[in-house]
Amino acid sequence: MHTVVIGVIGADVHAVGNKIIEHVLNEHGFNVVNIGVLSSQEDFINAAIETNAKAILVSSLYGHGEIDCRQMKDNCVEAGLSHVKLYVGGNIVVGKQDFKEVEDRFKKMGFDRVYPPGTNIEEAIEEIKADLT
Amino acid sequence: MHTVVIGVIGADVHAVGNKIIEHVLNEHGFNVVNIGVLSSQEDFINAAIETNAKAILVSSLYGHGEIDCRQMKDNCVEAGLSHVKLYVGGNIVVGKQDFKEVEDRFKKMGFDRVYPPGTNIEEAIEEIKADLT
Amino acid sequence: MVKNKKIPLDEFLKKREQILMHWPTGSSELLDFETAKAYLKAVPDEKNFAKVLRKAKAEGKTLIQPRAGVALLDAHIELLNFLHKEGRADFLPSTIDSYTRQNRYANAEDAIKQSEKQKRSLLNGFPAVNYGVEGCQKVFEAINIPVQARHGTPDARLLSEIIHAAGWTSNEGGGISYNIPYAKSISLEDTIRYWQYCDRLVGYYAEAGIELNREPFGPLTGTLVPPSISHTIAIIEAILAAEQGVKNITVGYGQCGNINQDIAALKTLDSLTNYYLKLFGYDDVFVTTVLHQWMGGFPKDEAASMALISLGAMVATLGGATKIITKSPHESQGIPTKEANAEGLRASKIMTTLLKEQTYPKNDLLEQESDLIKKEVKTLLYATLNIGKGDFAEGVIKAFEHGLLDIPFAPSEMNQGKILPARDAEGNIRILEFGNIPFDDETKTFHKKALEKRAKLENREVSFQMTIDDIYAVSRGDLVGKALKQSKELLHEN
Amino acid sequence: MVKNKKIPLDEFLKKREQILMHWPTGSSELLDFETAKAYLKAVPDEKNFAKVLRKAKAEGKTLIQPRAGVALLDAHIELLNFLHKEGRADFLPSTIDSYTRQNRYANAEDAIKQSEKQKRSLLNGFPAVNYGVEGCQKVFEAINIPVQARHGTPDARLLSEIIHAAGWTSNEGGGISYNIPYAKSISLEDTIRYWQYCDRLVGYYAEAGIELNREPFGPLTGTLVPPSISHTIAIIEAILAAEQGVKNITVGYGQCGNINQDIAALKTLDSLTNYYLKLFGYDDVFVTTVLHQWMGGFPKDEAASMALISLGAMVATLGGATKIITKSPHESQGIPTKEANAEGLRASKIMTTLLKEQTYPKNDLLEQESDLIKKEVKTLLYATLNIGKGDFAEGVIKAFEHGLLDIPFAPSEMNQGKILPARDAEGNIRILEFGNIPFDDETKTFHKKALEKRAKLENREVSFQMTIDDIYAVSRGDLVGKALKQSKELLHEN
Ligand code: B12
Ligand code: B12
Repeated sequence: MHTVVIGVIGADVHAVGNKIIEHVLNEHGFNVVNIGVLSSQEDFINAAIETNAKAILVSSLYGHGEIDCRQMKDNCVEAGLSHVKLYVGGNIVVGKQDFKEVEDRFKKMGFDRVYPPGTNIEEAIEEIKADLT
Repeated sequence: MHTVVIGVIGADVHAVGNKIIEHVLNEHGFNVVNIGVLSSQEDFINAAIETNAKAILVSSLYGHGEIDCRQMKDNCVEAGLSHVKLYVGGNIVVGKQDFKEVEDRFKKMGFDRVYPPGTNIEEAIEEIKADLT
Repeated sequence: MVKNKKIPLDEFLKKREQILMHWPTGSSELLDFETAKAYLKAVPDEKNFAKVLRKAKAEGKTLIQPRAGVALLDAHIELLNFLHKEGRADFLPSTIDSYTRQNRYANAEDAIKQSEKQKRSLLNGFPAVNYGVEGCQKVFEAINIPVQARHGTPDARLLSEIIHAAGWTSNEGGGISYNIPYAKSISLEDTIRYWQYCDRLVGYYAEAGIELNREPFGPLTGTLVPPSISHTIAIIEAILAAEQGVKNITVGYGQCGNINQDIAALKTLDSLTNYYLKLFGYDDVFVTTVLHQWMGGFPKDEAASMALISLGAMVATLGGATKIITKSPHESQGIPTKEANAEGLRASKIMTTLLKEQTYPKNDLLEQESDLIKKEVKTLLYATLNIGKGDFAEGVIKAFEHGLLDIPFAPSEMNQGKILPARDAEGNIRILEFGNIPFDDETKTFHKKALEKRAKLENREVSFQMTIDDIYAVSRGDLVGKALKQSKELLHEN
Repeated sequence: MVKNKKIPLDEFLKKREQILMHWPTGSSELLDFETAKAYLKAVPDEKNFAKVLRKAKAEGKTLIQPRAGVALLDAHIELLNFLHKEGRADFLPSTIDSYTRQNRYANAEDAIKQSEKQKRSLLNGFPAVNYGVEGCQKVFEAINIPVQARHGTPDARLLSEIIHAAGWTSNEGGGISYNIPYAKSISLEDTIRYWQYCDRLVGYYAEAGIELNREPFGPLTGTLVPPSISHTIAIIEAILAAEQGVKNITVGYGQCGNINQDIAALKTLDSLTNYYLKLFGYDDVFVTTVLHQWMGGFPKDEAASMALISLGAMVATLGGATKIITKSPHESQGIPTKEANAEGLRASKIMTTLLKEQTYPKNDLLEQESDLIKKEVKTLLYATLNIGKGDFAEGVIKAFEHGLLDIPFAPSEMNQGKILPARDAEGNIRILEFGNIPFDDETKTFHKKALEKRAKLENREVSFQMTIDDIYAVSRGDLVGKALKQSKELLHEN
């Protein structure tokens, strides 16, 4: 049973997707640590350390994702979490942008996978499962 | 009182605009000769000769206007109507095209004024009145 | 004079020989009836218009179909597939060009050549007769859903022969609806005969166990046509078709804009067509309805057009139509690009799926409007039957002659054109001038009062100017036309 | 504990001094009350939100307003003018960015700088506090119609001071509606106090003869919120505002998708708010309603989004809303471009003008739904009042604590989150799990039966999976969520 940390980063309060992700991950047999909305990078990192998580799933819906996620990979590495997979999804930038470019930007920032708006969480879970085993 | 010939050219049966143009031109004191829908270039020219008209207002709605209006100016000149003003309006080409280009094409074909889709006939009449006096 | 009587087989077959000689493509071997029947029998259910309609009606679904057609075969196929895949169309059309509609096949040939040269369509539709059965079969085989010919052809006999033999399982049109709005000086006697032939052809295939769909053109001139008028024409055309052996008929109606009137119209169109078909002895005809999204002048603005399209899809779904003929955001400008066409389709599609569980609630206004339509249709049908001495074919011709039937703004000289419609205060289409429409005094008073109420509200007279304002209204964003002065202000405001 | 009692003037003024010190822009001379009052008194009627609303309601009009806000001042002004001119907006917003909403003005400052450097907005809204009264007055002076602050700020005291002094004549929010959906761990006691302050500020201006509009945020989480729940919150916030002296209130509601339920909701929202305001002694409050177009997840497809937007505008108009908050075809993707935003506006505008003469007819279904809403609201209001021992402020806090009030899918820890909504067979929002919502047995049975009817139709159990399917449904083109397996098929089909 994989432990994963989920939450919504920054000043973001979009709670619906987060609650559904928790539910669906549970159904798929994950051990889900949900730190909820309005979570800082620190909150994610601390939770991952405490629970010995294999992956962090960052949600960002409100458009400030690009700012809120700056340095996150570095901070993870610094905290000894270089082995922890880092995912991000939601509406992670401001406005409708070409997703290929957005993906590139976030991959350069160190995210392992980047999910576009309206991602079907069931499909993402298949990829995440594959990554973790 | 100016006499003008109006009608809808080619295999075109759009009758509504034609009826309204007739009504509004009448209200503005024109002597209107309406040859109706499904009219050939010949029909227009004959009507203009017979009634000694000052202008011909060609409507084309259905998209074949470009084909139907070929040589119309030449045919007018040949029939001794070089002094008669030639107007065209409606949806005169197939599809949504840049109107500037369409206007150019029809002006090159010898039309004095070219009107875009949905022209307010009241406004056009002001211009036509000015042309004729 | 033409009668509403099934054409005897031998007469039909004799006529057929002549028809097929109208243009060289008529001599194709694929038009041999045995070959054609074999081809049609092999059409799978999901590509048979009649069968897909039956299934949809049983499931209570509202399906969508665009208008589309271009001059060149490959481009036409590409267009249709695009509308299926990117537009989520359930049915495909092949809209026929205006030369073919006037049987000017030589003009069409010329335009095909020109289009090939210029690599763009100079025709406003697909010239099916020129491409013949071979070309039309290519279209049929290249797509995966049913295809229908949509046109406006007074004499569509050769066209109908060609498209059916090519596996196109539906044909739009009728002796009245493809004459009065689409022609100037062709007699109704002629066009009724022509369309009896087209229907007989479908009846012929029906006898061979092949079910094809026929669709009278409901919206007529698309310009403020009162529902009872278009319903009456639709019902008469359904009866004429049924007499020739047609078993699967889709009657149509053009969105008027008042939600209540539109829903009343769609529901009564279904019930009345079924009722009168049975009443006049046609027991085994399967009836569906189609809503045409707003058929009058569209707003120039594409976003506004999308809203109008959505409103049409809404009333279609709530009114229980089995099919919608969609418009595109390019409507006011010209034949749409395939992308714009697909936008209209997708907006319509989601409206039908979002609302599929909902119904328009029973209420007094709906009942009142339905009763009015029923009463008016009855009056018009019986007036037609009476003047035809019991025969609908003869009746229609005389009824138009005497103005008992009269369609607003039609180009045809067979039509008196004395009727003038206008909207009432709520936007329902009412009648301002009746001409010789034989409504009783009570009905006329109802229309009159409704228009007077509006006039009073707007502080003006009931007059033709109201009709003109109403014709322009939707393209300016209103349903009930504002008096010209006001609209001018409005135009500047925008 | 906080009470629903008007803040005494001296207390308010003392508090004010502290508030203005929260950020340097609070010390602007323009925040001097005499200066601000003079500025507000000079606002012409057509730029005063409260007055334009009064006029629209009197004329039975439905007006439109977008969401919009960017980081940089000039770009923000350009955006607003574009939406007025190209979108035909009747009201303009300034949507505030999420840092400002959390009072993180330093973060906002940082993001403004970054945005200036990168020449694009890195903020999801306009950071009004950072720009101060001076900047906000520039916005006000550059546009010709009323402007409102729209946000989601639990503590909007400084923001409210700044925007009103700048001539912005309306402010969205409330102690409940800007807490439960927008915060995690701020107490209701705090936010109610904060918003009493904001309302008191409006009351203060009212005493000086300046009418400002206040708008509780109706849709809450925007996710399957049953109308009676959002109505109750709206009415309580209206009462709390009225107590502080607010005289012009717009209560809101988020489109649910079932036309009948939406119209019942809009009509009862108006009647109930008026009724309870008067009942509790607030006699001279002018009430209008606002419909928020679909607040849940949007379809990815822009054409489909336009249809959904149009449907929202339709129910708003038929439901008699005075205002619509519009969405754009980019909704599912991100903050819209100004062009996309204007498209949503123009589609909405034409729907309001096309339908302005029409009414949704009286009928049994509408009455049934209205009665249900009225009964439920009454239950919730009195439960709140009872547990608050006659005081709504205290009552709300305790009601949330005990789950008598409960909002689905809210992030706040003050909310029990035990309630679970789901749609019935016709797409009405019903309740699957009541938590501690104090409905009587009859009401609970009604909800239960409605959901069981759906479950039976779909051949499955009533369960949380239904709720999940319903949350996804609209973005997939349905209103009533299909069981996951089926939806997957659907997805592939597209
Ligand atoms: C109603 C209508 C019909 C009705 C017509 C009924 C009738 N017999 O009159 C029906 C349903 C029968 C019909 C049929 C067809 N139609 Co039609 N129709 C329309 C529609 C929706 C409105 C036209 C209308 O009546 N407008 C109201 C009147 C008052 O405005 P108007 O005609 O534009 O005229 C005004 C101005 O343009 C101007 N004006 C016009 N002419 C002139 C000339 C001068 C000199 C001046 C100054 C001004 C001027 O003044 C007029 C009065 O204000 C338009 C699209 C639209 N505009 O929204 C399509 C449209 C014209 N139709 C079109 C087509 C293609 C057809 C068909 C081929 C069918 C099809 N594709 O299915 C057939 C053609 C049949 C034929 N042989 O002609 C296309 C033309 C495409 C193009 N040009 O690229 C259009 C643009 C729709 C589209 N986007 O595809 N149609
Ligand atoms: C509902 C909603 C709200 C509600 C939220 C209620 C709540 N507390 O939860 C309310 C009304 C309060 C709200 C507020 C705001 N919102 Co909002 N909101 C939405 C909306 C309409 C739906 C979101 C939703 O619930 N979807 C349903 C859930 C199930 O889907 P989801 O959230 O997308 O999550 C799924 C997937 O994305 C994926 N996923 C998500 N994260 C991750 C992570 C990983 C690793 C993976 C694999 C998958 C994954 O799985 C999830 C489950 O299926 C969206 C637009 C849309 N999508 O249509 C805008 C939207 C997200 N909001 C937006 C904005 C800007 C705001 C506001 C700033 C307000 C404003 N402009 O007026 C505030 C922000 C407040 C704050 N501080 O956060 C923008 C963001 C813009 C951008 N990124 O460019 C959006 C996109 C709307 C828009 N186009 O402008 N909002």
